[in-house]
Amino acid sequence: MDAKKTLVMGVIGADVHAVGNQILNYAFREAGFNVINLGVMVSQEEYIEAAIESAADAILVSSLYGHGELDCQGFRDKCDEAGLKGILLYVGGNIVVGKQPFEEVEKRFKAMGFDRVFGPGTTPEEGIAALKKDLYGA
Amino acid sequence: MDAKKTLVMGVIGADVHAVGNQILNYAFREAGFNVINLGVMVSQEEYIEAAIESAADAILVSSLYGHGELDCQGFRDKCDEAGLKGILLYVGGNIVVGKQPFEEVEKRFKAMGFDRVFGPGTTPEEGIAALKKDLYGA
Amino acid sequence: MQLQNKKWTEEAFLAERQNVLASWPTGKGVDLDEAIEYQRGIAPEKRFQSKLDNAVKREVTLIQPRAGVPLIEAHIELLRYLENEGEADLLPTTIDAYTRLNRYEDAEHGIKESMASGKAMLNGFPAVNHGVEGCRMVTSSVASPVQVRHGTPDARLLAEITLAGGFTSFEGGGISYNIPYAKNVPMEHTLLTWQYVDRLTGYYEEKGISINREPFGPLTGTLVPPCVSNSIAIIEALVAAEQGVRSVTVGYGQCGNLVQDVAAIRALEQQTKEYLDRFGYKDCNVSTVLHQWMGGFPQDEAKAFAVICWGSAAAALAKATKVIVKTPHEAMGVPTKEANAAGLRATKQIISMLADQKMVEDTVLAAEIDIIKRETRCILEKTLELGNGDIAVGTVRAFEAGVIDVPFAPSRINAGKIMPARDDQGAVRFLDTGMLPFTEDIKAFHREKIAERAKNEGREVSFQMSIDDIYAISKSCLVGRPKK
Amino acid sequence: MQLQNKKWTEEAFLAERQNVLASWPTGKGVDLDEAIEYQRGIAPEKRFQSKLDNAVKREVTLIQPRAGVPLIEAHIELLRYLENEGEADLLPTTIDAYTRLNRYEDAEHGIKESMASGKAMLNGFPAVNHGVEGCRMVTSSVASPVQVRHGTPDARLLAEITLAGGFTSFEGGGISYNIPYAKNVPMEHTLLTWQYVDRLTGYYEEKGISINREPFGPLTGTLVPPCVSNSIAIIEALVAAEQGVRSVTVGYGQCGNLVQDVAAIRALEQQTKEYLDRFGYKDCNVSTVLHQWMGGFPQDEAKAFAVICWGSAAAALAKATKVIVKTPHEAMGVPTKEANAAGLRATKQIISMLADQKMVEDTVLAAEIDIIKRETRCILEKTLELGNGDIAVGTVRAFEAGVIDVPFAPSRINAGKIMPARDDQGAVRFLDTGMLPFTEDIKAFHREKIAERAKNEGREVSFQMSIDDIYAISKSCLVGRPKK
Ligand code: B12
Ligand code: B12
Repeated sequence: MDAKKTLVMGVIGADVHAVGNQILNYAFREAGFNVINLGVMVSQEEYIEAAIESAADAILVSSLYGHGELDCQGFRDKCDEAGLKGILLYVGGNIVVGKQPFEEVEKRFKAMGFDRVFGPGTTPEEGIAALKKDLYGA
Repeated sequence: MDAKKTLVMGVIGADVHAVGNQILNYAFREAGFNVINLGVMVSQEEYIEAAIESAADAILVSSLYGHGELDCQGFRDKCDEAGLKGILLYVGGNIVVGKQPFEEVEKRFKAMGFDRVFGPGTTPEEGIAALKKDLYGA
Repeated sequence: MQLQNKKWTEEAFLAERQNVLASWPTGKGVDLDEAIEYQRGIAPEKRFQSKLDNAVKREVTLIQPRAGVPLIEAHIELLRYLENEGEADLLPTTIDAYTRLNRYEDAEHGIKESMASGKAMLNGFPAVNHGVEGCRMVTSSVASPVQVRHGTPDARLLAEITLAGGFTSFEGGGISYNIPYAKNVPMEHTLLTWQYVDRLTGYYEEKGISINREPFGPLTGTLVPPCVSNSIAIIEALVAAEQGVRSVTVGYGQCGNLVQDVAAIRALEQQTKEYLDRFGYKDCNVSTVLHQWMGGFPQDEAKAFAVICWGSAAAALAKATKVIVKTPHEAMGVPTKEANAAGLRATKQIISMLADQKMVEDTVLAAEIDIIKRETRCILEKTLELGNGDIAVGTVRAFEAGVIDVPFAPSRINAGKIMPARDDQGAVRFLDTGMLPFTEDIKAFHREKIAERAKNEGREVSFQMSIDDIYAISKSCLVGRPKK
Repeated sequence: MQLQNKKWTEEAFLAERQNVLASWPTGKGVDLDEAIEYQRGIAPEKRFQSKLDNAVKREVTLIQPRAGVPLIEAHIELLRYLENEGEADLLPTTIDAYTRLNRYEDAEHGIKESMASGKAMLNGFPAVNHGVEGCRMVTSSVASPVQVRHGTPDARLLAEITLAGGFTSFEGGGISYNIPYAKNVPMEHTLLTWQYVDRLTGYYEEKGISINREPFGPLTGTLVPPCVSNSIAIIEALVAAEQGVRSVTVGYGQCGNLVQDVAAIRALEQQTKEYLDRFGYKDCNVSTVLHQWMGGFPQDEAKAFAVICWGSAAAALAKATKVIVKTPHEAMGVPTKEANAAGLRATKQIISMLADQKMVEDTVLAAEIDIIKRETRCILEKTLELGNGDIAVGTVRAFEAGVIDVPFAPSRINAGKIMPARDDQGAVRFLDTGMLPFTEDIKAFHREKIAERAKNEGREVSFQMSIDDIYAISKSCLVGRPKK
């Protein structure tokens, strides 16, 4: 593996679900990543600022409370505008309102510019495996 | 109300479900009927014999174990042949295999010549009310 | 043959075998020596006895569904589904109602009709008709041990074929597969046919093949007081052990009051061992099974899940070795495989969440265990007395005398003099103890319990209470209270 | 205003009201005298307080869902469905996430979008925007009492509008709607805003209108040890009572070990009364609520039903006054009304079947009640000490000092030094007691409990245990055991 990669992570919008965030933070560190964890209630701007400041390799957005689809709109464009063109963008959690077929949800979020979309019940290991693949090609 | 009406009842075929039968027996007696209860594992012939012997006003068939549709086939014809033309014929219980829409089941059993069809969870009171209507017009 | 509780001689057994195997063509397919070698090839993790013994040791509760369809392929598919999607630990093969009555011609017709129509025309798997090879296809196609579950007064041929067919457990007994499942079969007859089944099992055991036997605990499934079902389970265990059975799972159908249910399982386990010991069957392995509520279910599936879960909780807290699982379709009809698996998964969740929890024998639980044991002892000792020390002979006389009596049974040889009803906490007590040989203090205990309820409900003690209790769970309650 | 635990003068309260009502146009719609007369017209059976008091007296457990959609008609339809098809005894109105943050503009936008699209674009009912009349349409359209449920640090305007709108209970408190629901709101601030809510409630009470108040028991819903949530509930009860509240429902989120859950509810009830008495609030009515498991749920609906049922059983056996119900969709997203009603019906079935059963305080349960009470006393006494006898002031300092500490909270004003983990029976204990002011024997108790588990699992005591426990229930277990 190459040098330590840097991740910016947090829970977007007015969302206060903190448990998954704290566990992911711990798991990503344990897995050898450099993690900037912004905690809960993070705005798009805060992610982007932190990513620029830390020269991050990826932004990991969590949304649990149901407003994820609203909160994530335009995120990729904002990244592009801020000079983060092509930065790896993940989103995960209970990202829509209600129980919906995951395939459709995934499609919508991919169309919004997210590289990977993770549904309810995703384990930290799955996230780590994807990051290793996308960041180290492993 | 007129004179005591006579009912022949029992559980048809190879069926041993005895609980509902015992309760219906008790309830019909309490409601003032003259009841000939044949118990469980009753053949079509046994119902008919008992009905002729007692000059019954109605035959009440129970089936719980799932083979009701097979066991009831040709019952009305047998009644007709035995000289019980027009005798009131009820069937009730879990009369088919599996969970099926009641409307369809009812249609099939009515086509088989049953005057009334009662689904799972029928209370004795419902049976009694129907009998009073059909036998006393009340 | 004259009934007595004595191990059949090998000659008597082998002579009888010829008649049994001749009763239907597939009987010819059974070669006992070959069958024993076949069974010897079945790995321990696919055997009931070893999986149960292991569960007893680890104090965990295994889960098992009921399921059976007429055709072999469909049945294999069903069992695999329940194992994979239902997370079942133990598998069943429920036998159809014709086979239970030895009506193999009708079963054959049902198989043909099912093939022709592509629909299940029998309510179970006709194992006799499918023969040894058909059974082996089933038992060898799944990863878990498979048991025969039925309700057959004369199950001799069924046992011959299924044990040769690789099943490693066989449910039933001379009492428990007669009284709830037959109208007019003499008790001597079923005790003899089941001695045959036990002797066959014992024969395998002698050759080093342990086959599990399971008396059917719930009987009529409807307000059966624990002492009644426990007494019958213990008798069937004793009779089986005499014929050489060494792995017995005694069963109980959940009544619904947690303390009583846990007490019933504990009392059952303790007294089964006590009686087996007393009669010298010291090397018999005992495990227990709790059946989730066996009476009328609510029609609503969410409510049915609740009944299922409450049964699971009772099993887990009692540390029953296994639990037999109902489905959300129970009140409606034979379940789809999806409904069956859903019942299993709900059960698994409860069992796992409660795996490390246990009810401690504090005063209340201890008192309940005590009363069940005392009642059971009254019944068993009187039965032994009636048989002059022979429990099999005593059983025949006990039924004649109403000393053993099962509520709401279809059988005419059952006295039908007792009447159960719930007390104010929902435990099943006696409204009428009939001819049960109880001591005066036990009778008084029940009178007081029922009177207490009647008082709280502001009504007289009457049969209406029992009726209300029969409907209660399907109407969301445990105790059938009068309408306000 | 300077924070202290002292009833606000009427002048101070009325002065503050002007600012509150001016913060959004619908505030003008509140006329306190008219509102009191309106509330006086609400029949007792539609009032939380009387329905709860009655349930306390009869020792029954009422059931209540969570539910809220943005538009008035749809919300009424939803509540009626839950009342009729779900058999709910008490109704909720869950408030959307924008309103919780006083972002009424965003809520307005959400209402418009919902109208335009015909879909729910907010995750709850924006009661402030709908105003007094909108609320009255809701509360007058259903047969059951309706409560406001939210998670709002500053709920002053929400309280004004909803109480005038005919709601008869209001959830939340200065601690319980701050620490789990906010990132950076000072404790002084929320204690003050919630004193306002309590003072408003007390004002109604003075006029003879009893409004029920309910501290939010489960906090972060994730392995919260009973002493932590009980301490917070008791503080919020004391603070509310000082402002004149006379009907308090203290709450607790199920942990999963039956003995601990029953003990927690009993301890909570007893100590709330004890502390209220001690500080002279002798006429305050106390009831209890158990929340079905508030942490991560299994995705499978059958398994989710099992979690729901186990929570219902705990509530029933603890004789909690009410139980807040989850749905089979919990792990996936906001439930459909059908899923919500299914959770309610399963709950009702369990509650009814267990209505007449109760856990007796035998030795094991008594010991668990005792440990919870001793822990809670440590926290409360230290908090009082820090505030020189003033519980409100003490609370601010207790959070600074980590004397009160909530696990996994998003709030930065929470110390976050404690770490919970389950013991070998699944009870929630402390892996790390942080700065909690426990006596040495209590600390030793927890060390031993965790060590016992570690030993049985053959691993070192570590944070990994807590992580495994967080996932355990969603993976079917209670204790997160290491993989074999
Ligand atoms: C208790 C029970 C048993 C007991 C019966 C004991 C006994 N001998 O009585 C035991 C355990 C022995 C048993 C065995 C079997 N059972 Co069973 N049993 C039940 C159960 C749980 C309750 C039945 C009951 O007593 N209900 C209470 C009484 C009061 O209600 P009831 O019987 O429904 O009768 C009332 C109404 O139906 C109505 N009614 C009935 N007949 C009539 C007629 C008229 C004219 C009217 C007006 C009304 C009416 O009024 C009655 C009084 O209110 C039901 C499922 C359920 N309902 O929850 C399954 C059920 C009936 N059994 C079933 C089956 C398949 C069997 C078995 C074949 C297989 C097995 N599981 O082992 C064997 C059958 C053996 C045989 N040859 O018959 C199936 C039937 C499937 C189907 N129809 O699709 C059911 C539905 C369970 C299921 N979902 O699989 N069973
Ligand atoms: C605990 C909980 C709460 C607690 C949160 C405490 C806290 N501050 O943390 C409390 C009670 C306060 C709460 C409040 C609310 N909640 Co809540 N809550 C839950 C619950 C039960 C568990 C969440 C949890 O901690 N899970 C455990 C952790 C470990 O898992 P996780 O959060 O899912 O995170 C994992 C994965 O999702 C994944 N993941 C997450 N993000 C990402 C990102 C990437 C890149 C990757 C790879 C993976 C990944 O990895 C994480 C670790 O494994 C869920 C339902 C559930 N899951 O069972 C509802 C749930 C999330 N809540 C919900 C809602 C609606 C709310 C409220 C709006 C309303 C309410 N019920 O009061 C408020 C929200 C307030 C707000 N402004 O945010 C809904 C969301 C609905 C939807 N999406 O359709 C849910 C799904 C419940 C439901 N079915 O209604 N909640």
